[in-house]
Amino acid sequence: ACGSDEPAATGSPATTSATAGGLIAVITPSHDNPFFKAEADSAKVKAEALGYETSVASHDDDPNKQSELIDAAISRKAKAIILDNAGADASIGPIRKAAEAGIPVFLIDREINATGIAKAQIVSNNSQGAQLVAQSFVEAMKSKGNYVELVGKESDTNASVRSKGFADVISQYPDMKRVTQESANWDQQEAFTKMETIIQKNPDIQGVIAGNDTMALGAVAALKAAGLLDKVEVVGFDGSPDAIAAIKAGEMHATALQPAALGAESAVEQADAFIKTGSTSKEEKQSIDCELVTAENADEFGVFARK
Amino acid sequence: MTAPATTQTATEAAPPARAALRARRLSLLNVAFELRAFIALAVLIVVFGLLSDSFLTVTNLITMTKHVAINGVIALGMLLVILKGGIDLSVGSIVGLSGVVAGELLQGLQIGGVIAYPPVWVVIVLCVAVGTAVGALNGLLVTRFNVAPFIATLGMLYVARGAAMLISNGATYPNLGGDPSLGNTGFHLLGSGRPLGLPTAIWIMIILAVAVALLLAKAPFGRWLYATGGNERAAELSGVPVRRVKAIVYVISGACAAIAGLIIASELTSAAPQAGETYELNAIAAVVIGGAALSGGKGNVRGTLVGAFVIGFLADGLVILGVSTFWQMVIKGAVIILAVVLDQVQQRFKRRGAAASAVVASEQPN
Amino acid sequence: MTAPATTQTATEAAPPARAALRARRLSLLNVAFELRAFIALAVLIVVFGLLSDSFLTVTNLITMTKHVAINGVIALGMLLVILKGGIDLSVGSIVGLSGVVAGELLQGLQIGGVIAYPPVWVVIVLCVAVGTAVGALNGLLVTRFNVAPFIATLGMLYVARGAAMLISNGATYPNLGGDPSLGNTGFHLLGSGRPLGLPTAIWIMIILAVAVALLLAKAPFGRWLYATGGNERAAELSGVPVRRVKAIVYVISGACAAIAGLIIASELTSAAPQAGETYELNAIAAVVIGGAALSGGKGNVRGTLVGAFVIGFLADGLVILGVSTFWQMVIKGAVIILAVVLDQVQQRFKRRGAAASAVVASEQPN
Amino acid sequence: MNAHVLQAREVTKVYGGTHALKGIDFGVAPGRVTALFGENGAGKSTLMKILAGIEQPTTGHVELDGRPVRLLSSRDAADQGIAIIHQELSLCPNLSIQDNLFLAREIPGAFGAIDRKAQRQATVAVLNRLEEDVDPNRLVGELRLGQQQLVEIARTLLQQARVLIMDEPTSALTAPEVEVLFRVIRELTAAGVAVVYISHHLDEALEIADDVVVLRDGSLVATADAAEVDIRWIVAQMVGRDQDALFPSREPVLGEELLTVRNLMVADPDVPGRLAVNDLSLTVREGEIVGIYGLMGSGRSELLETLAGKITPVSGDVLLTGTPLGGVGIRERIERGVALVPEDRQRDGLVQTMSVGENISLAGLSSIAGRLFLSRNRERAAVARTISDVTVKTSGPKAAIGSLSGGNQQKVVIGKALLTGPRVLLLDEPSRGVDVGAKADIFDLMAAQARRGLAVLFTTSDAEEALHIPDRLLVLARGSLVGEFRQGELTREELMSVSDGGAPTTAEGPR
Ligand SMILES: Nc1ncnc2c1ncn2[C@@H]1O[C@H](COP(=O)(O)OP(=O)(O)OP(=O)(O)O)[C@@H](O)[C@H]1O
Ligand SMILES: Nc1ncnc2c1ncn2[C@@H]1O[C@H](COP(=O)(O)OP(=O)(O)OP(=O)(O)O)[C@@H](O)[C@H]1O
Ligand SMILES: O[C@@H]1[C@H](O)[C@H](O)CO[C@H]1O
Ligand SMILES: [Mg+2]
Ligand SMILES: [Mg+2]
Repeated sequence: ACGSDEPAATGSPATTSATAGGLIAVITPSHDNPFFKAEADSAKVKAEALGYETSVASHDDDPNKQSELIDAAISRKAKAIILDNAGADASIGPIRKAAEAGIPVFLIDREINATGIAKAQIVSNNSQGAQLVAQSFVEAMKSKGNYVELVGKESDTNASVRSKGFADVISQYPDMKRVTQESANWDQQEAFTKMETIIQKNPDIQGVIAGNDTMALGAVAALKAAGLLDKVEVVGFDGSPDAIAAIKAGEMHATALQPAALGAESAVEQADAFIKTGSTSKEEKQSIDCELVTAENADEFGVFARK
Repeated sequence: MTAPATTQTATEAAPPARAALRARRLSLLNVAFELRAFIALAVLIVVFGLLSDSFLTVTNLITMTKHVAINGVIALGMLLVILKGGIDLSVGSIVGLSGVVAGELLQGLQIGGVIAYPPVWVVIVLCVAVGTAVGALNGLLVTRFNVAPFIATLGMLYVARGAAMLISNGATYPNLGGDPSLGNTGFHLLGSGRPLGLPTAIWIMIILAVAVALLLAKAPFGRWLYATGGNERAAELSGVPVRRVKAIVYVISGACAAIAGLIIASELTSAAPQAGETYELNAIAAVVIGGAALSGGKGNVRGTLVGAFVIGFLADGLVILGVSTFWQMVIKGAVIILAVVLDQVQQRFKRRGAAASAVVASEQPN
Repeated sequence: MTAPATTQTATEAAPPARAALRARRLSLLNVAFELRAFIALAVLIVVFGLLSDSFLTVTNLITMTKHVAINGVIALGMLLVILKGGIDLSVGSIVGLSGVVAGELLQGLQIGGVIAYPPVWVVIVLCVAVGTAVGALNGLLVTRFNVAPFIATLGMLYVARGAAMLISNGATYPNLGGDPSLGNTGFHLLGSGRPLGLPTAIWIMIILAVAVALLLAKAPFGRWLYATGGNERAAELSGVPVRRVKAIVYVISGACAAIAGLIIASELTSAAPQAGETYELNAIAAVVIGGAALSGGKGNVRGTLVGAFVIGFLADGLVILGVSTFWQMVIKGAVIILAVVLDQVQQRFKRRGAAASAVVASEQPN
Repeated sequence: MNAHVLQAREVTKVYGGTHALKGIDFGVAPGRVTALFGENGAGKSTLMKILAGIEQPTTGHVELDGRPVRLLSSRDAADQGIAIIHQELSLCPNLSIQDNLFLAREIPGAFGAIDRKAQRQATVAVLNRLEEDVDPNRLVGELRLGQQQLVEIARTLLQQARVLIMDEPTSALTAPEVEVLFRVIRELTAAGVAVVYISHHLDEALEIADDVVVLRDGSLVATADAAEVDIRWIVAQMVGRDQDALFPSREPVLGEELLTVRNLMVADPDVPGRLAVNDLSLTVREGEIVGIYGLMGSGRSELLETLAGKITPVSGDVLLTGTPLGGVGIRERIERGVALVPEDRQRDGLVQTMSVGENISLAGLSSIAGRLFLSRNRERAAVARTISDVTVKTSGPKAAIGSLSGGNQQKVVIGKALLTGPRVLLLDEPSRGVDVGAKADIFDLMAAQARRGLAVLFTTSDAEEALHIPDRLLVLARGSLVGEFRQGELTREELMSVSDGGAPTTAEGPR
């Protein structure tokens, strides 16, 4: 899904095309999660198509680094900032700072705990997506059995929203038993190691539900190594190409695809509209529904979007 | 310093021999290298200034300096530890811990049945006290229990970070703005206030830098510290309270890190327990680029600040130029190494220069 | 070692005086402390075993040992560097870089117009070569340019990580399983193969441990290394090729880290450029808990492995018990510090014991 | 003798298993110089450290003005008016002269800052008193060894102590500098200060002494009035037997020329702009023992380290049996048969973290190794043979090196060199820090090796040794050869004047 031969999203200097539209800064978490890479790539392509210069950077989930990147965007008099933020609370201050400097900020993927500061918060309907996945998970497990939940980073509201969405559905089935809940910080290696240890204590599990696909894939690797994958249903969230491949291979049961590309493109379009007209003509909070991906429909999806 | 002097006498005494010329040229080179950190900074400023219009604006310079301030404040504490021949890996965790403590206090303290809201100055004092306490623990481990500084502060890196996570339960404290009705507003000023037009963070760095510079240059403590780092046994035999000196530097380092943590929390008006991860490396790099030796006894405030500026301006400048974060990392690593390699090369030149002038001198009739 | 001997003679010669008793008790204590890392491990195993049924099962022990293997392999390389009195901060980045290189190669190499798919063994060799190359660069900086190991490898920490990011463009390589039609399958076996019932990773650790142990105990190189770490000047004057020894340990350390990177990538059949962040700290902690001195010349393979087991079992055991990640951090930090404090306390006892027995000896009629 | 200001009572000191002091009573009287004599390791420094608060006695106590005091640190002692010049220099090389002089005794000025002006004046004054004209702001690390020693002396003078302990204050001083020091000491005693003076230059110590005290093996064996004793008596007390056996006579059988040095120039590694060895040429033959005598800092160590390949000379040639060794490293020189026993065994000779056996075999590993691995058996045999050859007293090859006495440690270093099978044996001050018995062993060893056909080149700071041990003596001053004598050609007095003499032949920087 990647390689140095592709047009380098972050690897190339911003001044790829000296264009009159001005600068749009795209700031996301680290690209080791293909989800963020897809966001950044889509935003960049869209912005350049609309005649903007772009700069793509990653804050690695460090709020202070995010703040410095926003400062740099202010210094460069960016026209707009497209941001997948580093924390629902920790990002409010820096976003306000940009707003005060007259730079509109368009949030994607993750919300912040404040309104009226960002011009838009375009977020997947995490609750809806979580319920979709959970429903499919319950069906695959025939409404009974032991399962493990892997939760994302505490500082990201998506983690708790999804966890709640899972619980809302699963709690209706009394025979579904959550044996343990561990945080793996959205991280594949951490999910792998933790999963390996968890199955030592709980070998008798039939399902793993993970807050995102990288963690789900970590769990798959661990289960595979332990020879348990046949008996365990794994579901994730994001709809990353790797997860879809795993679904096709029968290693994962389902995931909820977040239309990351769509969200990012939409954010750029709204930024463009705002720059030109002073308004996005949309609500600040916008949610995009997720789509359930299973073996049946897996072929219909590409990189965080329907084909 | 003897080398240039010798060269002079030699060249005065007789028509310059080839070797003498070489020696003189080398001593000129020395001067250039002596200023390597400054030169690196100057080069950075010129290059970035030429490549980007937005780099050399007053507001950008102020913004970048504000970014530098956080690392600068930590590096000032680190400088003292390094002068002593130690190292403090726990500063990054203290940054996080201090912010979290501020967050917890501003949220209100449950005492008995009521919730008390300490005023901001109390919060600040308590946060610095927490940093001081962690530093004191480091100092205790190093001086009383003879634990190598690397290990003591590595352990504390985990303990303090874990403590920050436990206090906040892993979550970020939002809205540190306070509430006028509770009388605890004003915390954000540390980050976004601008007395006399300069951000508070910069003032804090300036004040701390002056304080540390005075401490080092004027106060007996400064002599004791250099002595301890230069030759601990000799210092001890001279009556320097070596243990106290060693403990104090960790305490100051902890306090500086706590202040940096407060600045960050205030700028973001929120406090994340993860804040400050790997900041220890930046601080160490600043001190070393600024000419200090990890073996102790060598280094100063001026160099450390320049080092912090080099690292900060490099990072911000590369962002402004749109250089990818990945190249930024490579370049940062290369700059750290290069700065020290230059130092070594300079010293080699110096030695060679000296040898050359020695031969010259012996060639002169007495 | 003289102390116990003296005590014996003393107690043989005359009815044990009070001081003699004390001396003997102290020397018993020594033995206990000598084994502190083992004891720590034993305590961990007993405590976790009592608290959880699933801890002391064969499969769990194997799983945990597999987790230990990654840190263990890195720690073996780190041991050599630390024996020399150096430190290698770049290993975590080499882990990431090695995985990324594997990912890139397994994806196929664009050569001219065609894409070549090197077989897995070539991939492995090339990845280890990359780790070796980074290690060689570290060695070069330390030996030729006289850069302090901390700084050289700190710089390389950034450079290697940046390089990993640049190669992968920040992204993760998925599906390292290879393709039978391309003849490059089998990479996953490194992570999930189980020759003779034990995971490959454990075999790799065992083989490397035996190799390093042999190197240290039987080969001239081992002596040279201990000598260089114990007293570099004396080693040099004894004809030890000090520079070569110093360079080689970084090379080995780089290779070990690259192997660890391969194991991780193979286990996940995917390679992230961030893999291995902060692993250097775990490796250093393992070596130090295992009784090595950061000043060099002291340490061994057995201790290092026990140190790696302590850290790994601690982490996994706490997960099994369901202890929060935050407490895990605090406990880990505390264990690191405690292990070294125990060492110091032991040495103090030893000294006191020796003094006590000497006084006893002098009280005996000759 | 009740007039003692400072007195040790029944003091014992135990280090690990070593008894450094065994129940010593020792006092110093105001206005008098007490010279303390004793062999290396007799316990002189240990006793002084206890009087100066640096070490605490294992048993016994210290009295000041007749009252017991507990001196827990050098600061405590300093507060009580006790100052000490340490045997090993204890200065901070990264600080200036002024900062070193006032370290931990800074003169306070306004706002808690140091009063630099006052310190500077005092520094200039005390340096003038010692007739040393250097800039107070120069870094101590840039000073000549002798100047550093003067800084140490100056520091104690500034303390205006009632008791001044000088543990080998003159080891790096030139004769004129010693005279200045003696003048200052007399001024101090005239003002009522009690002085303890320790020096291995017995005549010098006797010259300044009022009282004489001799330690042997941790015990106080004699006290006397300086006017009533001579050097012979002192030596007899120190050694506990007559000294004649120390210098065996020998009949050298000389063979071909093994080592040749031509016009060697070596830069001083510590002091930029100075030559440590200046245009030096020499030869050593098979079976010959050549000695090099010179004052501290005359460049002997640099010469030997250059021969061993550690230092690269600026110019000149070193030849082994006519083959130039230029560009040949330490390792290969050892293989070709050049072995060095360095001057400072702690710093350059021994690896403290290794056992006795591992230290002995370290330089000769290549002869012990098989194709891949060391042969344990061969190593054990070689080590055992060496231990008995050089008569190391140890509990076994596994013993920790730190458990050996200084003399035995020195024998380990010599054994290490011999195990490499050398043809040329270089020994830098092999008798330094070694007691009389071990000294005799070492000289016997050198003679035995020479009889086997080795070329032996050694350095010494001891005039008696210089006059008696070598077949041929070279005298070095400031890096240049100032004299060459066959055994018996020279008296002690002549030797002194030769080694002091000669104008400086190198530029030593601005002074
Ligand atoms: N810190 C120490 N640890 C162990 N042993 C010690 C220590 N200091 C001194 N010794 C031992 O104590 C004994 C007395 O040493 P001391 O330094 O007092 O001798 P000295 O008379 O000053 O000799 P020198 O003439 O060489 O200076 C020696 O055997 C020495 O090895
Ligand atoms: N600690 C030091 N600081 C400055 N210079 C030093 C120091 N030690 C030695 N030197 C310099 O090294 C030069 C040569 O010293 P070297 O040790 O070779 O002399 P040496 O004749 O072997 O004397 P010794 O071995 O008795 O000290 C001296 O001129 C001196 O200036
Ligand atoms: O929504 C995103 C994705 O799920 C990602 O996998 C982790 O971070 C979340 O914020
Ligand atoms: Mg002594
Ligand atoms: Mg010498």
